[in-house]
Amino acid sequence: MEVIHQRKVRPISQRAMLVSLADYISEKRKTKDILIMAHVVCGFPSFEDNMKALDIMQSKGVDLVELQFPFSEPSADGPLFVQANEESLKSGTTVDQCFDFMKEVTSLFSFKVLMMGYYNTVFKMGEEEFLRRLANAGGAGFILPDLPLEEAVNLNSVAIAEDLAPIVLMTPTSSDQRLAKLGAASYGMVYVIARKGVTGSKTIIGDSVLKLVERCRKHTDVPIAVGFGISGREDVDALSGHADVAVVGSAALRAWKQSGASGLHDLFSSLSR
Amino acid sequence: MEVIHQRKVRPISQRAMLVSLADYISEKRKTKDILIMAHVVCGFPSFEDNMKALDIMQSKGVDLVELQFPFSEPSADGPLFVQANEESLKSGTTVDQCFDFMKEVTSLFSFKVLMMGYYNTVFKMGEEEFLRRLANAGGAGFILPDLPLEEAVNLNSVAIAEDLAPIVLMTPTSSDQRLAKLGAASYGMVYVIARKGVTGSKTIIGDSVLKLVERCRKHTDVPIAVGFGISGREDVDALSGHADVAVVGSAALRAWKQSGASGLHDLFSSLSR
Amino acid sequence: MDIFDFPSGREGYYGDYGGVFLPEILHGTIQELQECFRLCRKDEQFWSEYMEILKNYSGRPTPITHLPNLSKKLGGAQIYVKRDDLNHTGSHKINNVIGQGLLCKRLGKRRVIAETGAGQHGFATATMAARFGFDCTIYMGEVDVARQRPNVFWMQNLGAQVIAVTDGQKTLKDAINECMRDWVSNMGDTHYVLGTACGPHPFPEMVSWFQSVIGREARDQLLELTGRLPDRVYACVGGGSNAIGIFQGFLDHDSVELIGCEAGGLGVGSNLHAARLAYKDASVGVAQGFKTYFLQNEQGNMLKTHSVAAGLDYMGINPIFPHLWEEGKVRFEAATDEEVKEALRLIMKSEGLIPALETAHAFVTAIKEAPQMGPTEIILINQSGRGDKDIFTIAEALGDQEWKSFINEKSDQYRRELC
Amino acid sequence: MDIFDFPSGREGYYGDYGGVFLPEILHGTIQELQECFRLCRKDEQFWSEYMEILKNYSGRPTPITHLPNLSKKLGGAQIYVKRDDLNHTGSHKINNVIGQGLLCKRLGKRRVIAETGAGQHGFATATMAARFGFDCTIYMGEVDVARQRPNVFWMQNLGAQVIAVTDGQKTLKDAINECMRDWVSNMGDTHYVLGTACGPHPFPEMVSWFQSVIGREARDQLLELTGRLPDRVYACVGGGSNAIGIFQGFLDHDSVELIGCEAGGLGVGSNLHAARLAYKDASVGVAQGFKTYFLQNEQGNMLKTHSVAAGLDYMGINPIFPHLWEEGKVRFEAATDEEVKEALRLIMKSEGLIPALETAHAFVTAIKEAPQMGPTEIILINQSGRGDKDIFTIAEALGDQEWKSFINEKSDQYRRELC
Ligand SMILES: Cc1ncc(COP(=O)(O)O)c(C=O)c1O
Ligand SMILES: Cc1ncc(COP(=O)(O)O)c(C=O)c1O
Repeated sequence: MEVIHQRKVRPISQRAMLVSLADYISEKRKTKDILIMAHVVCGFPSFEDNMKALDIMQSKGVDLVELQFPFSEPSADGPLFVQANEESLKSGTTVDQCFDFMKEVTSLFSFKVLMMGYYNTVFKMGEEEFLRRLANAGGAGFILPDLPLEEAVNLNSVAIAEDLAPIVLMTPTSSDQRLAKLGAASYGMVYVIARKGVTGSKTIIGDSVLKLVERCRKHTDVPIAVGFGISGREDVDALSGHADVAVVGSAALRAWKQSGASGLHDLFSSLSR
Repeated sequence: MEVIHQRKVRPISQRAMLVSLADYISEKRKTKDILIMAHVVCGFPSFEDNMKALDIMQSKGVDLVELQFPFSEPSADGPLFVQANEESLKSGTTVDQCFDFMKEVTSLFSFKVLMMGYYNTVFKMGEEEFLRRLANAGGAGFILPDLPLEEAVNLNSVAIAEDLAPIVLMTPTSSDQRLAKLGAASYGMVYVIARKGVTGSKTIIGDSVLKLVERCRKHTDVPIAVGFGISGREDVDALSGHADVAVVGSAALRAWKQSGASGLHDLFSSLSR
Repeated sequence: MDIFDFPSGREGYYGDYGGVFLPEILHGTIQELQECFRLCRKDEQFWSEYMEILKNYSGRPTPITHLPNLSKKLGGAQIYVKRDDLNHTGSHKINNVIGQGLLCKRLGKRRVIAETGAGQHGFATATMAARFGFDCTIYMGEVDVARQRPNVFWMQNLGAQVIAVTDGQKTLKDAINECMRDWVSNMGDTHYVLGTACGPHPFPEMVSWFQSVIGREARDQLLELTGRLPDRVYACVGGGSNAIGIFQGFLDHDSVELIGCEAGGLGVGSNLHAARLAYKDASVGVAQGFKTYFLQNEQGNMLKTHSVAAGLDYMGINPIFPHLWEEGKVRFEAATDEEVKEALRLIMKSEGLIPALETAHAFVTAIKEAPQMGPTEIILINQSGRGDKDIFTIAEALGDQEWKSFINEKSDQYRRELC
Repeated sequence: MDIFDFPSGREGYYGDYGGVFLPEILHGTIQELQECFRLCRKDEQFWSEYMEILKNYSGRPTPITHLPNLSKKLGGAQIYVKRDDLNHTGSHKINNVIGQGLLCKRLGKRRVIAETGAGQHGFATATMAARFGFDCTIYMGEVDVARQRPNVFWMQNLGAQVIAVTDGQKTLKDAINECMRDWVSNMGDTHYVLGTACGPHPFPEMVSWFQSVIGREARDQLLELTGRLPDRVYACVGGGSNAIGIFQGFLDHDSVELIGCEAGGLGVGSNLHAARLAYKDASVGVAQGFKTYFLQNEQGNMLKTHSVAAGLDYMGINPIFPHLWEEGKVRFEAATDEEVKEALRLIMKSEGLIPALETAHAFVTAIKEAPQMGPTEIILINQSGRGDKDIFTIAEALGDQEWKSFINEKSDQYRRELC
C-alpha cells in the first residue's frame, strides 16, 4: 500500500505499546479531566488524507482514535459516515489495506487505536484471524455496533484473553438489568451512546446524558467514553468530570469536508486543553 | 330554410303524386328492366350539394331516392355514411330542415322519395306526427333499419292506411319462416339486403344474391329492391331480370366525394339505360 | 319481485323500456341468443359451472368490508362496502364476462367482440377470451384509449385486438356502434359480449342475471356480519350493471332504499354530465338496440356526455332502471367530478381503499347522506372496481406534480432510446 | 416438522442461520417485540382476529386456479396456481402487514415504517396504516422509486410519506438500512414493519407465521380440488416470505418437492443477478440484523444485485432457507430476466393471468419442469402478486412502442399545461 511506503520515514518512538486500554486511559486521566477519541473512516477521502488528519489529531493531543473499516451496509451510521463508507469502498479500500494502515498508524502515533466496523467484516475473515490481525496491527480493541453481547461471547472471550478490548456499548434505552449484564462483560472501556439515532446529528449534553453516564458507571469499573453528536468544546466541557472520554466523530469529518486540514486543526485546537 | 327559397323558381310539373309506390314501380318496370334507387344524406355536404346531386340523378333517370335523415348513432351504416351523418349534424341539420327539403325535392323531381333513417327520429317526434309530416312532404314511404317488424306494428299499420310504404327488409340470414312473416307485412316495396355487414363495402352480385332474391320473391308480391354494396353497371346488369330495383348508395357518395358533380354524373350515366 | 317475469307479449320489456331494436339481419342471431340464454337460465348446472369459475378463477365470493373510520368521521350510519374490486381484473365486469363466455361456448362460437369505456370490460373480456380460447376484438373510443391506456396495454398483451373508434364522440357509445357493425358482419361465428345491462333483450336481463351474484352474496354476508339488512344501498350507474347486480339482493325488501349514483360531470345545467335520471336533461328514446332514457336533443340525436369516469360516460341507461325509478323502487342521485375527487382522497386516506373513479360516485352520495342517518343504520356501497387503472386520470385530477415529472422523465428516456 | 421449535439457547436460529445482530440500542425494542409476538402466537384470539381482517378486508381465502391451457400446451403435469394476486393491494404482502399492524396495536405504537423494493410491501403497509390509523413512512431506493412509480403514487395518496433512499445501490437493501436508522431513532413509538422473512429474530419467524396462511389454505384447497397433495410447489424467492408462506403447508409431507425460484438476472456468471442459493456466488455472512447467505465479496461487502423484478433484487435470503436447503427440504433454481419475459407473455395469452414480474420467476421454473412430469402429477405455483404495478417495466421489457408513444404524448400534454 503506497501510503505506508511514503510515510515510512516517520519515527515510531511515540508508539504506545503493550499497555492495556483501561490502564492507558486511567494513566492519562491523571493529568486530563477528559480524554478525546477521534474517528476516521479508512480510505476516505483517501489514506493520505487519513494520515494528514491523524497527524493533526496527534498534534492536538487526541488520546484515542477509532479507525472505521468501511462496510457496504453501515446501518448504524448517519448520512456523513454512510457516504464516507460508500466512497471509500468505491475507491477500492480493502480490509487488508485497513489493517496495513492501522499497523502504520499505531507505529507512528502515540494515541491508542480501536478498530470500528460491522460484524460481517470480522465474520467473513473469521473471528480468530481477525483478532490475530488486529493484535498484529497494534489495535487496542474493537467496536462492532451491530454485534450484541449474546452473539459476541466467543469473540469477546478470545479477545480479552489477548488483551484486546471488545468495546461494550451502553445506551439510553438499556434497562438496569441490561446495564448490569453489559457492565459484567465490559473490558477496557465502555462506550455510552448519548442518544437514540445514528451518528451525525447534534446532541445536547444535558442532565439526561449525565444521568445516563452515572447509571452506567454503577455497572462497570472500566473507563467510560461518551459519543454520538459531540461536536465542540461545550459538549466536552459538559462531559468533563462525568465521562473519561469524549468521542468526536462526525464533527471531525464534517470539519474536514467543510474546510479540510485547517478545519480539522481548528476543531481539535478548540478541544485540546 | 334558404335552400328552398333559392329553388322556388323550379317547375313542379314533374312531380309524381298520389301514385302508390308499388304501382309506380310496376308502371316504370314496363319500360325498364330494372329501376335505380339512389341515396342522399340530407345536409351532407350541404343541402345545396344535395340538390345538385339530385338534379344529376333526375337527369340520369334515377327512379327512386332515399333521403337519409342524419342520426347521431347510425349503427347500421358503414364509415362513409357514418361520417356523412356526423358532418351533417355538426353543420346543424334538423329534422324540420329534412322534411322541408323533402317537400321541395318531391315538388321539383319526378322520382319517388323515401325517408331513410333511424327509429329514434320517428319515436321522438311521435309516430303519427312523423307520418303526417312525411305525407305532407310528399314522401312515398320510409326505411328504418333498426326498427324490426315486432316493434313496427302500429307505425306500419297507420302508414299503410295512409298509403305510405313501410319498407320491409329481407336479409341473407332470414329463415323461410321469417321471410314469410316479413313478406306478409310487406307493402309498396321490399328491400333485400344483399349481404351481411354495414353499408359501404362492395358486394359481388353472384348466385347467392340471386338465389336470395328468388327466395324472397316467394314470400312477397310487392316489387323487390336489392341493395348494399352495389357499385356499378355490372352489378345492376347482374340484378336485372331478378330484382325490380337496384339501390346505389355508398357508391354515389363515394363518387361525389372523389370527383364531385362530375363523378356522380359519370356514375349515373354508366347506370342509365 | 321478479322483474324478469315479463307479461305475455312484452318479453324484454320493463314497463315501457327495453325491447329489441336491431337490424333485421340480426333477427336470427338475437333469437338464438335469447333461446340459449333461456335454457342456461333454467339450467342449474349452468349456474353452478358459472359459480365454480367465479370462485376458482376470479376469487368470489368477494368480501364485505366495514369502514369504521369513515363511519366514525361522518358520525352517522355504519358504512359497509361490497368488494367487487377484489375480483380478478379488478372490477365486477368479470362476472358478466365469464357468464357470457360460457354462453358463447354453448352457442358454438369462436370469436368475441366487446365495447369498452373505462377499459375494465375490455380487460375482462380479453382475459376471458384468453382463458376460454376465443379470438377477441375490443372496440374502444379513441378518447377512452387515451385516458385508459394501461388497460389497452393489458388487453393487447392478453391477445386481444384493440380497435380505437374515431367516430362520433369517440367514447363508449361509439364503441357500441362499432360492435354492432362488426356483429352484423360476423354474427355467424361471433358473440357480442355487451358489457353492461343495456342494448337489446336479452342483454339487460342476461347481464343483470350474471351480476346478481353481487347482490346475492352481499345480502347473505351482511346478514351474517350484522344480523340485519342494510337501510340503503348505493351503487354507481354507468350502463347500470353493477347497480342492478347488487340491488337484486334487496329488491324484495321494501325497507331497503336503493340509490343509483350517476355521473354529474360538471354539474346540473352544465350540459357536461351523464346523469340520465338524476338530472332533468334526458328523455325516452330508442338507440343502440333498446328503448330507455337517453341524453338526447329534441330531434333524438344524442348529446355529448362527460364524466371524469370513462365507465360512466354513457348517454343511455339499463332499461330496468327507468322502470324501477318510476315505480319508486330506486332513487337516483348524481355526483360531480369535483365531489368524486374529494371522496377519493377521503376514502384512500381513511380506509386504505382505492375505488375506481366510477365507484367513487357511489361513495360521494353515501358520504353526503350518512351523517343524516342514525348510528344503528346501515349503508352498503358497491365497490365495483379498483382505481389502479385510473392512475393517469387520478394523478391528473389530483394535480400530482411528481407524477408528471416522472412521466416527463420516462418520455425523455424513451426519446433518448430512439436515438 | 416445526422449524420454529428452537433448541434451547438457539432461539431465532435455523441451523446456523438467523439470530439477532442489532445495535445495542434496539435490544429492549426487539425483546419487547419478541415477547409480544410470542404472546400473540400463542393466543388463538389473535389468529382469529387476524383471519377475520384478512377475510373481510383483503378477500381471503384466495382461490386456487387450475391452468388447463398451459398444462395442455406443456404436455406434462397439471398446473395449479395459488392466487395471492387477488389480495387487496395485489400481493401476498398484505398478509404480513395486517399481522404486524395488529401487533403494532398491541405494542401500543402509533407509527409504522417500512422498506419497499417492488413497492408492493410499501403499498400494503401504507394501506394498513391508513386503515389502522398509524402514521406511516416508507423508505424506497431511488432506483425502485423510478421503476415502481405507480406504487409510490398510491402510497402517497394513502397518506404515507415516501422517502427515496439515495445511498448505496439505491434499492431494497438500502431501504432496509434506512429503516434501521429510523428505527434506532424512533423505536419508542415506531414499529418497523419488515416486509419479508429476513432481518433479526423474530422477523423471519413472524413474517413466516403470517404468510403461512397461504400454505394452509393452499393445501386444503388443493386436496379439495384434486383429492391429493401436489408433487411440486414453486414460489419465487426475494426475501423469501411468499415462498416460506406456501411451503409451510407442505413441509410435513416428504412427497412434496419444494422449489424456490430466485432472480437469475442476466444469468450465471454475469454477476448481475440475485440468486443466493441457485448460483454459487453467495456465502454466509451477517448483515441487516441476521446471518444468512449473502451475495458478498470476500471482504464481506455486499455485491451489486440485479433483477428485472424489483422485489427479488436483494442480496440476502430468509435464514430459514439455507437451513432447509442444506437439509434437502427445498431445492433452488433461478430464472433469468429473459426467461421471465417469455413466461409472462405465455401466461397472459394462454390463461388470462398477469403475474407480477417476481411471480413470473416461479412460472419460468415450473414451465421448464412440467413437461418432464407425468399427466397425473400436480404442480402448484404461488402467484404472489399481480403485474399491474409493473406496467412500465413490462411495457419496456416487451418493447411496446405504443406504450412509449402514449407516454410521450402524455409528457407533451403535461409540458404544455405548464406554459
Ligand atoms: C369499475 C366500474 N364501475 C362501474 C362501471 C359502470 O358500468 P355499470 O354501470 O355497467 O356497472 C364501470 C364501467 O366500465 C367500471 O369499470
Ligand atoms: C409480488 C411479489 N412477489 C414476491 C416478492 C418477493 O418477496 P418475498 O420473497 O418476500 O415473497 C415481492 C417483493 O416485493 C413481490 O412484490
